[in-house]
Amino acid sequence: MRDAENRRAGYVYLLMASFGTLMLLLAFGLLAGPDGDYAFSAIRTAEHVPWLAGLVLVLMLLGAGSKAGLVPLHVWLPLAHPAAPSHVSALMSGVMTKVAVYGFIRVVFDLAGEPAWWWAVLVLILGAGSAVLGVLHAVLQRDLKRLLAYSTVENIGIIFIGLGLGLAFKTNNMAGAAALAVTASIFHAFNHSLFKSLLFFGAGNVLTGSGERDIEKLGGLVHRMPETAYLFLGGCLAISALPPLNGFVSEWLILQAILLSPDLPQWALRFLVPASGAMLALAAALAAACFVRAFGITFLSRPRSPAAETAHEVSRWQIRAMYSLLVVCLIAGVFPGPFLDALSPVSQMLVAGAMPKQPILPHLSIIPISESRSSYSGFLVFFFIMMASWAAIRVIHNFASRAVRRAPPWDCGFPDASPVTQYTADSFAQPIRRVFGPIAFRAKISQTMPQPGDLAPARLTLSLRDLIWELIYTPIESAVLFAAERLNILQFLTIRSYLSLVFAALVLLLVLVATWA
Amino acid sequence: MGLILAILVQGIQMVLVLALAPGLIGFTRKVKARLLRRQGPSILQPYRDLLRLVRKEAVLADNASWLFRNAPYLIFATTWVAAALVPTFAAGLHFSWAADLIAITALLGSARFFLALAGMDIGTSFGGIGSSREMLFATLAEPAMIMIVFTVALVAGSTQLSTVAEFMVDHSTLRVSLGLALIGLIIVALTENARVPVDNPATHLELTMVHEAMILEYSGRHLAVIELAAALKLLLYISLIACIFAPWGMARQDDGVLGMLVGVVTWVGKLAIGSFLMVLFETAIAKMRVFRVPEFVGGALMLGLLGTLLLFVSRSF
Amino acid sequence: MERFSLDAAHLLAGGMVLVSFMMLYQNRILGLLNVFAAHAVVLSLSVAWQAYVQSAPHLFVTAAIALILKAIIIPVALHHMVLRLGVHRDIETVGGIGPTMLMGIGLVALSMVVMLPAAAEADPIAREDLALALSVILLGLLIMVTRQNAISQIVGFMSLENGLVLAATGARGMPLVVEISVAFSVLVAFIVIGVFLFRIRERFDTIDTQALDDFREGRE
Amino acid sequence: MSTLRTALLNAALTIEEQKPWPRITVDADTWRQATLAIAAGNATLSGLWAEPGAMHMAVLDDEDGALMVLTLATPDGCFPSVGLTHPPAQRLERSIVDLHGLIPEGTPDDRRWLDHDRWGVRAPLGTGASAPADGAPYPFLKAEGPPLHQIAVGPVHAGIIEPGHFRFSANGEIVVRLEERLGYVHKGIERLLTNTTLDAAAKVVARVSGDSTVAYSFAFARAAEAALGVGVPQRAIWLRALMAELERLANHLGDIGAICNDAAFALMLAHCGILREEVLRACKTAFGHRLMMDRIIPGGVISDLDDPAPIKALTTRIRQRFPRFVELYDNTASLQNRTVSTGHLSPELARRFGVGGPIGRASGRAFDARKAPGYPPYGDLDFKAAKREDGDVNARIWVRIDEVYESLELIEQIIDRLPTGPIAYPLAPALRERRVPQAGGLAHEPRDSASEGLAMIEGFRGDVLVWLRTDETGGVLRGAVRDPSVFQWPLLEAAIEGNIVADFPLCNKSFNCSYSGHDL
Repeated sequence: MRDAENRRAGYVYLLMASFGTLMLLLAFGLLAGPDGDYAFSAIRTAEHVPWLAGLVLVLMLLGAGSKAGLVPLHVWLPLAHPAAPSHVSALMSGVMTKVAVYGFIRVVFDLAGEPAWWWAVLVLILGAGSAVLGVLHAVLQRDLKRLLAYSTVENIGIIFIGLGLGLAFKTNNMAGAAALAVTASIFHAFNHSLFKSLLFFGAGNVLTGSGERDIEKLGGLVHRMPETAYLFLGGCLAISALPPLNGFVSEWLILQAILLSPDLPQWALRFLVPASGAMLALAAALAAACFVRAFGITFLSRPRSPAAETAHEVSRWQIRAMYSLLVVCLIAGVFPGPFLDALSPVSQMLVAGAMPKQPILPHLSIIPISESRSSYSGFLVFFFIMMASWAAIRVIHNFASRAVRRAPPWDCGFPDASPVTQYTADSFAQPIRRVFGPIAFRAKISQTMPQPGDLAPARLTLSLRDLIWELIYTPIESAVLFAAERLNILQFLTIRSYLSLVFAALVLLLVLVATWA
Repeated sequence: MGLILAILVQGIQMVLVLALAPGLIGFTRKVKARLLRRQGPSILQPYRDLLRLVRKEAVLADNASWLFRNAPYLIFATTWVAAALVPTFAAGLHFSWAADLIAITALLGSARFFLALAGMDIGTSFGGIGSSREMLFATLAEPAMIMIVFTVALVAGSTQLSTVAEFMVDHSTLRVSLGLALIGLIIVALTENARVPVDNPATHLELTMVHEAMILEYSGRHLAVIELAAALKLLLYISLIACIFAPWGMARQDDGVLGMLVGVVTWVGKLAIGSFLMVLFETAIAKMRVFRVPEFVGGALMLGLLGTLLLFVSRSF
Repeated sequence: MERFSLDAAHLLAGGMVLVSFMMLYQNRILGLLNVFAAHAVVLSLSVAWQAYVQSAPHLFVTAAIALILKAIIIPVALHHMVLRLGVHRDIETVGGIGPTMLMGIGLVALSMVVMLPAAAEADPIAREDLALALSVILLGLLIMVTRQNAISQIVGFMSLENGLVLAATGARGMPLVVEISVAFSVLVAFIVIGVFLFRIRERFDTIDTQALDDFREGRE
Repeated sequence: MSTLRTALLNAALTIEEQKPWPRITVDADTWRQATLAIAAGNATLSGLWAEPGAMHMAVLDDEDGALMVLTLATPDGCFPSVGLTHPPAQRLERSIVDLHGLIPEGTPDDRRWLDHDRWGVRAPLGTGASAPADGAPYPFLKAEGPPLHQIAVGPVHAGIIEPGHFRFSANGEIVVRLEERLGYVHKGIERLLTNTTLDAAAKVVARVSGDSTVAYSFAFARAAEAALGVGVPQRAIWLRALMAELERLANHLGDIGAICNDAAFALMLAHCGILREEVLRACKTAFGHRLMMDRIIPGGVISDLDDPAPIKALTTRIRQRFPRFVELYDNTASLQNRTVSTGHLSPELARRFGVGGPIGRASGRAFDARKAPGYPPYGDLDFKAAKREDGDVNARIWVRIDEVYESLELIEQIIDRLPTGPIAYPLAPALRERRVPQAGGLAHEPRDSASEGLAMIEGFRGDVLVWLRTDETGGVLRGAVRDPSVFQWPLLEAAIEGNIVADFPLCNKSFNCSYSGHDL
């Protein structure tokens, strides 16, 4: 069963990877132009025809987008990432997708010349779509690692929203704003690599400790794997963009960049940018719901299967590796200033601008544009939360009762210990499925409820359809099948016919080369 | 000297919001009771309830984890910090630069995150119901809030509440977008505080609860801390609406004691008016069906988006 | 003062757009009627404000007509009619409310894009008012399109007409005569449709309950 | 007389003396045929109870509302299951298994019902063998589909209501199945009605379900009067109807407010609560007890209405104020949004379960015990039973609203036409002399054998059924009561279909079934 799944994952991955590589090769081919010099410096200085540069952008979106997991080219990612061992998954989701992002930034910001404003439109739409669709899929997943993979799609979407903003500002010569957007985007890429790795390690621990990655069969792991639970919770907080962790800082910076966009002259961007801001906020809120569900079902409540009941904590070294990631997440969230400063040469190179130098004082705040507009001090927020909870605990414990009594849960006077009386992951996601599902998945349910006195089991059937798969990939698949069937005839030709085919192809190519020059 | 004074004023604000929050709840209950032709409990009753709860022993379910025990304090702390960062009687307090309106929203998001997890810790269905509904509503309420923040920030040129409040006092303007944002913010506030069309703070019906369902297994001091956090949240939202849309009478950082006192009095007055209007609205409306709420909150999101769009558009002329 | 009068006019016009959205959101006829009354109240306020700002006393008459006819008489009459027909217990939107509201947002954005550049030379008080009025008109059309119930369609039509009045008053100098005739034409239309309604009563009686089921909760 | 009743009478082994409707003993085949006829919808099951060695089944003729009781001897402790073909009988049969140990042959559901394994005995009215009191887990019915969770609600609820357990199988908010588990307030009514005095039995029956105490006392009094063959003075008959309508008025007012309150519309509860309180105070003034408990006794009533002015003032006040609240209900769009189309109960199910009261009348079943079978003085009164077809929460509220108006109408008619005279005939001497007092004079009718009586009264929830067997001294040998809730509870499980978890309290409150009356 799992083998078949893995085979399919490998097949889809192979196809998408070769498709992406093809697109990237074509993009570089176009960039290199007729001179054929592939050195970055040569490409950078070359004059690019606008439509050709546009074509490069489209090819890069297809190529790098498919490697990074941009909707609708993401289909391989939730299949392939969970299939790998967890530390490899961490590498794939956390780091490899960022290589694609790097490639995209390098080509589109650096090499492809002056961007046109419609580039930003394209990137923003794809980014916002990926962010929302990715997290909507993530909310519905039962497989912990696939959930994380879909969440990668979401975060790639957020990164591309930032990049789209950067392009929009760059094309209108708003260097400061462009610097803010690009810095935020890259910072988010960095943050994502941290907490996504942390979460994949956590998922790996769960898999090692219980042998189960279907969250419907987990539960109560907080008692058996306390340290993993602690670390996974940290990752969940970071990825849900909650202060004082790092995920919040980068998303906050992107929102600040969006606030600068009324100055953009293009109408389409003026409408699109706030809309993508709304999408970003929606994705962040859905991510919080997704990770409440992921953590709550996996680690809290009572065990839903024997596997979860007998789970055990993993070795100390695995835990220590995760601690280091969590600490970096916290540092990047509490003291983001130095990180942003470190990124200023990058933004200088990409968009010829930089964010203001982040001051150490007052309060270690970060300031995207100017202090009067907005500022955020991760340190102060962290410090205040710690002080306030410490004060609350001190006051309560000194002046109030410290007595604790353990008792069965209240639960309306009918504490039924069986695991079915707690929420399932599917149940938790049902309201979200119900509200967003009709648009995103064409969710349909049908129900048979026996009449009173009829002891037959009641039945609920649910059908979800992946619209992207159905609308894009299924037609391609059938077209390919159709073509393959036709081409099948070629297998049974004579040698002479083969030779003539090859010859014809050769002549066609030569003609093409001749016209190109 | 100036720094110490600034920190002192900030400290007064923190203590003041904490001290007034239960009174605000008591006031809303009293008003509601009077509107329903009942006498109602004393305004001081929430204080007595809190005192009673902290004195009691806490009963913990057998399988409660460390998260269940610690979550109340984290919920309280994040809510308190958020409430302390909203300008109440004075704008431009020393630490108000620590977080802007987006960060305050996110801080409340952290509190919600822990509350939802705490609801799931024991593993009863009611906790799950509450958490799942709360997160559903939040998926629309948070973006709605962000769009409202956008609208306000585009008018005032800042996401810092102090700057916004000062801008609103100096350039009191009637703007269509601000009107839309106000309605949107009221919807968000009703949702976030589990008030009537969305949730019913006075209900005893477990199956319809949202906020109460999550805290059904809490007792004693833990419950007291969570109740206090809920009261703080209500105070925060009314103060927020007052600070953005009716900032008059608010003291400035360099005002003297008298100015501060005037600020406090007007702030308390605003709280009373705000909560009275809220209760009046609550009395006239029934609770919505659960799946009508996303449309209601989605309406707030659209109002925020519309406000932002109007501003983006009108900038061009 | 100039700035304030401009702002107040915009706020009132924007208020009408807001109330139009509230109409889109309603799924009960009685609720819709109440919101329509509010729509007319905002309209009459807006017209009265224009009358004050433009020092055009005849507009006060228009405001009064809007208030008495559209905010009081028509809603009350429709209210009675609805109760007599007994159709007020039906839920009655065609599409989902979410998509309809999204469509509404799109229409407002569209009217902004169309009107603001087109009326760039017009005086500022008229310019944005025109854009908002067009929004109200489009939203009224949307209400008419998305409702199946005849009464809701009437309300949609009248809210559309409110948008026309808003546009006319903002544009300075629509003669009173025209408005009175507009108001009376609406009244006539209202009477005609009222008669028509009683005739199609049978149609309401045969509304398929299956159609209601689709809006019940718990269905996906 | 319908063909079914004629056929049954022809097939009867013996016809027993039971007033006012006959009781026939039948063999197993006739019993089965009757069951099939009920399942086919030719008649309605109205009650099912047991005594040592026999089963009784009350059948209601849909045509004229006449009742008939079928008795089947059960020498070997078995009887052909009624629930096998007619599901409404299942819970009654399960109660009989738990209490008497009689086995329904072929029953589809053999789980215990009243017996929660806490008594320490099995079949306390039968063998009474000892059993462990360990509260064994109860196997709930299954639901299949994507990962479902169960919500265990009750038996202890946060509100001030009676105990009952509800088990939802749900996928998020979608209810896939609802199952009730009741029996938490089992009181042993059947044993309490065995070999006791008439007074004690009257007290017990009046307390079966406290909010319908008038209806129960009324039904008990009529059953006892039928069994003993005693008459009632005219004034008492009219006073009984007055009390019954006051009780209906108070409860419906309370229900209308409470249903709205479950949609968090507390304003309605506040208004209706005040009206209900005024009704109760008027009852206290008029009859000396807020709920009029134990005011009706076999032979008459015990408290006379000295001054009708407070009741008249009450109806005037309610007539003034109630329409405003109805308008408030009808005009509040947010409230209508909650009640309309919620908790739909199909007329077909309502008919099959023979459900009475506002629930049946809101789903198109016009049955009203005051009309048919009917009992005095309602034949002389002018009223019409409310009826709606929608079957949703809104329809149930409207039926109650209509019945409030009807009750006001009835109360006014009764007050206007209240005859004068004694309010009760003393029972004991009549029995001793074996003479039956009649309204017109004394009829001498010697009685020397134990006799039975059956009565059906329309309470505010629906038809209450009481059956009694007395000895010649007026002592109660056996008794059985059946609350309207018995047939209403199972339908709540069906009404939830297509609704979400959060709408259940509203559905439940609109049914407002009695736990106490059901658990007996």
